[in-house]
Amino acid sequence: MENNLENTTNNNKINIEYSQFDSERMRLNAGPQHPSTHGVLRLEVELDGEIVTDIIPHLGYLHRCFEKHCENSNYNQIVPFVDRLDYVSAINNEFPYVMAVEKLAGIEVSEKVQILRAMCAEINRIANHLLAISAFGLDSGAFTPLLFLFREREFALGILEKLSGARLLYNYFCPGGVRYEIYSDFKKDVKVFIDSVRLAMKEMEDLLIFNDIFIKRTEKIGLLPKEVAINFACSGPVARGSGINFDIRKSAPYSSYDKFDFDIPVVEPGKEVVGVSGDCWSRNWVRVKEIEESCKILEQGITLLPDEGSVTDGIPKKLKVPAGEVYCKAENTKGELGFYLVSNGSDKPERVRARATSFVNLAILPSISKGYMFADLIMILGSIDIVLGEVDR
Amino acid sequence: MGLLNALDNPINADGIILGKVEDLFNWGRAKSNWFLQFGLACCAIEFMAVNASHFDLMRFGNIPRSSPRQADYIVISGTVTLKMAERIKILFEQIPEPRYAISMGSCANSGGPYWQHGYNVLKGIDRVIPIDVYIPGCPPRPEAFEQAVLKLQEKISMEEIFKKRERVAQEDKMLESMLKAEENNFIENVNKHI
Amino acid sequence: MTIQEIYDLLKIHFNDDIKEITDISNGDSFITVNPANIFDILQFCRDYETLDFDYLTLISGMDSGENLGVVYHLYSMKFKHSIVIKAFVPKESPNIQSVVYLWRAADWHEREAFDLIGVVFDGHPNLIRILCPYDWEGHPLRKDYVTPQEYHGMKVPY
Amino acid sequence: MINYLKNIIKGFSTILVGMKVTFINLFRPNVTVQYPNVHPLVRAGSDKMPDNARNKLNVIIPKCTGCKSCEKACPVNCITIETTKVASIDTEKPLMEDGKKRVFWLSQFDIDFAKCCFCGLCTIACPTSAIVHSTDFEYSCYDRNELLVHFSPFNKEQVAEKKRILAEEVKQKAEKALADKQAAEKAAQEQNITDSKIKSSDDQTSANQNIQNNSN
Amino acid sequence: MENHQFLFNFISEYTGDILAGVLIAIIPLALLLVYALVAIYGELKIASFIQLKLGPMRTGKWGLLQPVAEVFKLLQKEDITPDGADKPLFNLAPFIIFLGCYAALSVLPLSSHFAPSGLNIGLFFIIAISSLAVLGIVMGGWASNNKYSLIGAMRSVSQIISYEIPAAMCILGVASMAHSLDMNVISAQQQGGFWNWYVLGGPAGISKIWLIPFTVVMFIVYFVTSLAETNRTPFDVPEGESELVAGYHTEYSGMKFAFFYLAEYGNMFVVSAIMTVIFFGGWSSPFGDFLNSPIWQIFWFIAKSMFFVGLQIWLRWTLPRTRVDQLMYLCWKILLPLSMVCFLAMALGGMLY
Repeated sequence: MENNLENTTNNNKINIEYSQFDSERMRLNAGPQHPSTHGVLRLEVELDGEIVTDIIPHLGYLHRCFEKHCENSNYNQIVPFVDRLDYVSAINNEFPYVMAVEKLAGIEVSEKVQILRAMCAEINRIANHLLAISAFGLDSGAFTPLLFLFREREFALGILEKLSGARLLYNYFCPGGVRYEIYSDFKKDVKVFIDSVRLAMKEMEDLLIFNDIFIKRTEKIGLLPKEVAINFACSGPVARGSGINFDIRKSAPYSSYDKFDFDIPVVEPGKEVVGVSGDCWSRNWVRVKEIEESCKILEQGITLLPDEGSVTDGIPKKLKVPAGEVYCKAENTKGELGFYLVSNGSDKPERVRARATSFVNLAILPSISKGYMFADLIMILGSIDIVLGEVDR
Repeated sequence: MGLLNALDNPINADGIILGKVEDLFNWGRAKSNWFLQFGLACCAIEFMAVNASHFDLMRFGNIPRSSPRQADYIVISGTVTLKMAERIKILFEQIPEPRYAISMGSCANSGGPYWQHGYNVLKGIDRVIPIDVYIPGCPPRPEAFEQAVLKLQEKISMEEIFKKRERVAQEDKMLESMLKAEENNFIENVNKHI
Repeated sequence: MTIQEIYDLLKIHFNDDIKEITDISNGDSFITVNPANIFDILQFCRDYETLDFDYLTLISGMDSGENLGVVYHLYSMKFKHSIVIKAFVPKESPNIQSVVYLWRAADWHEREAFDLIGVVFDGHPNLIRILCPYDWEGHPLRKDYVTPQEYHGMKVPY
Repeated sequence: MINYLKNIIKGFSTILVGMKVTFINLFRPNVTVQYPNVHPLVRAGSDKMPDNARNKLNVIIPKCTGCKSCEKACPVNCITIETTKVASIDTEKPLMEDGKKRVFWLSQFDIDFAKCCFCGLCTIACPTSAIVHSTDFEYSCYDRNELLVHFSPFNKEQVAEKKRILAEEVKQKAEKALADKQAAEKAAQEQNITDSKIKSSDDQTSANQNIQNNSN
Repeated sequence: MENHQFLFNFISEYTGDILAGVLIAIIPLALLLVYALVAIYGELKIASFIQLKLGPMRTGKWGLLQPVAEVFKLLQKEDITPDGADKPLFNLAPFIIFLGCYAALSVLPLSSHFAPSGLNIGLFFIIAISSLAVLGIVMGGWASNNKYSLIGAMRSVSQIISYEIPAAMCILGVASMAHSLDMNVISAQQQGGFWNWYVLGGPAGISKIWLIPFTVVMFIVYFVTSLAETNRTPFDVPEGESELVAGYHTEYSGMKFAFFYLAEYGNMFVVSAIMTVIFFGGWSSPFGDFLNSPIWQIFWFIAKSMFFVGLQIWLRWTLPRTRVDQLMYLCWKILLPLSMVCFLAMALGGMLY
């Protein structure tokens, strides 16, 4: 496995016969405090001049003992901790956990709640991709796209704040339904939000995505072949950027996703817009396209969402979860997020294990960024789009 | 705060600005407080939102600096784990002297939601570095952060630079007198025994 | 293929190593396996053409009272079916064979299971702690774990 | 040679397109909300802070019955409540907000906002909605102990006094109970004395009757 | 051109030559410091308006006193010299960079009646001085004993030195058309309206139409090299914010960092001033003789330079950063051949007219 990765032919990777030189390698710490490590991740990098020869990621700087807390709190009290896993897309974290508890407890959720949950998840997905693309642009040095896309993100946070009361960590879903009712002009806000996001993304493609300097910085860099992606169990935009057609909303439709018709942007090896399938640019391109798909879902959601019927009365007063275990997964913004829930009948779960997507996707970093330059390593890390709360749990 | 207001709108201070040199220095430090670009967890995302165009932190003169040498204050935005605590201590010590620290969010204040079973979480950053302003909230609203920046500016503008030297000098004198007193009675004991 | 068919298939190939299948009405049923040759069973699951579990979703360690459990969640991209395999290891000698050479994703999962639960994976390239600090004593997710009073001069409890 | 020139042209044109975008944005109105001058509650349109925003918690003491369900529901255990029973002999006849008789005094109701994670589970669990989210979010402070907010209306002495009354009442009840017990015993003794007398008188009467019967 | 010594002769009657020299030298220093404050304020405000935010608003009326506040704050900061650093190099580096930028101001003709030193080989002096900044950057990067600043310093050496060659080509192109290296003479030749400017082929009559495409391309090449010379986006690779933390001035704090900060803006002004002198007619007004008095000439010179500084700031907040090897590819494979072709054409033009 290791060797067939090395000789991937690609003109951009600088293959130097190291035996000729006896240049001394420099060990550099892209330490926990580095402007573009997306949080507290330490990369111990071995540099030969500018070229990266070895990387050892050191994690655990944000290990907040999530699983220990889950064993000591009851099912409703775990939802705030689940929010804080991938704090950029908090509602998408709650989705699989809440479905897992409902499956164990055998609670049926009304039609309206399912559509509302799908819509909130899509708003949160757009907000996360806006941040992912702008952080990726920031790594390449373009500071303005970050602020344009944050302006759209404020709309998304505004809608979710009116729904749930909090801007970033919502604690909005709960087993059996949703905590608060939908406020009156929710549909109008979503409509305004979709139009402004589409306008902003159009502008973003001119400013950053198709900018020649940005393309030169990202195409043919950090090549992730398809089989290696499957072997590393990558999922989400990282996998779809390498041509794997794997999206849980389509492969195992949960909640009300079978009612929406949308397609999954995948960069097949043959059909690429720019660059090669599996490089940084195509991973970013999948995110840009997914914003468009989420807008489509939201539009259909506005028509599908029934006005009458309440979303909060399905919540059981006393949550009774019989013994058993379940693994429930959903398409989080970073990929497949799943919760392995083992309950022993009491009100506290015996074991909650989160399959964090960033933790799994980050594992490919050492093997795909050898041989590139140090500036490319920062771009590859930006394209994988990790959030340290989820990596370290 | 005399100079602070007068200097900010010199027009209605009818042109003449009265104030001590100390106020001028404090005004300079308060109004151009550069922060270290350093985020830990969820509060860092809210901290980025404060820097964005909607709640523009640059209105208060705070510019992000990526190297601790050029920063004035550090914002601990997120959960401090034990593995990270030593690094934050080193970071804070690298910031040149007139430095401040803001603890943002419940996790930095006291370990927040992770105070009970978080074996790897440091229960509050004030165990490692001195904190000037605590911001409650999880994460705090961007306006709450801006209010904290204003409170930090108030605290800076009330600092005393020159009297501090006198006070420190007084403390040193008191310390010496105490040490001398100890020596005397130590010598007396020795004499008594001989 | 449903989990019952997979169980029968495995039973044919590894008759006594596959212990039993416990099906759970409101969740996923799992197959308990003898940890001695977990590597062959999982390799069979990956390479057999009708199973083709090429996507290792998750490896999680569990402290179920008297012995430690290691749970493997596998998924197949082609056939879109998934399976749960459990192996119980005694607490005194928590050794089990590592599957890093089957799926590269297992590398970090196993390091985390070792770090938090204390299951030792033989044959793992560098089995060191991944989340807790490198000089941390004890395995935090064990039932009988007591948080240390002090670490590097910092008081741990509130 | 051709794609060399095409490369230059493409590079140059995309830079100009990017500059066009920023030039347009140079003249767009800014979206900044000037916080200190414009408070989030009074802002217009979508910038206004919604009224269900989860900021600092506020406890309405008259509504609170002291049932501690919020303390149990909190995932972070940052609420500590201590209640003392209302002594019946207490001079002050406390009433709940809705007129019912108060059963518990809230001698201590502290919320530690340094630990609270503002999830709102307590406001959902509270039966009488005594604990709600206020719209106050500007309470950052220089010292962490200010974040431990005491909502109970009693200071130390009043709590001690309430406890003393309660203890006194308990003592009185104990005495009364004692007195009752003794009275009950006395009564019981008299009772059985009288019973024995009655019995004895019954006996006599029955005996008399027997004698009479016998004599008949 | 005798009268550009006008001020010097006027002062030297009263105070003798040495003191007059010192007094004259103070004028560009004052210009540089005032310009730096304006440029810092301009950068913050232009960046904020591009990003639809307000920028500094609370210090002074519209944040006007923000640079003043920054200077006062930087005065009080503790001047840290890391123990691993070798002290002399570390402490000297900022002053050498500032020297490189301040010395170049001495040859720039502010108006026909005043040029700080009026050297007759002005352009040659400019090329020599601009490589002094590289020395300062390397000293700073190497002396601060920090891996990031070392990488930043190595990158900046390769970048600035390799970009000096296309820059020299452009300057020589104009010098060959103007038949002189003296910047005052070059500015004087471009008088009489913007059609005489060298960017549009120089002072010759209508027959110079064939020169215009070459001079315009030469101007664009020079603008790109000026960006690389001052480490501005898209070439701020040495102090790439997101890669090398803060590049070569990672370890500098307090007043030493203030000098780096000042020198960066100073270099921007120097480079755009050179651009105005050789391509856009220095102090000559674009409307021929109208508004061409010495005082107005100073205004035109500063207005044109500030326009180019604004252009550089605008570019900084638009473009991402290139990688180091793409930077080199751009310089050696694209800018150098282009500048050679244009230099050939301009030299031909110089011979004909």
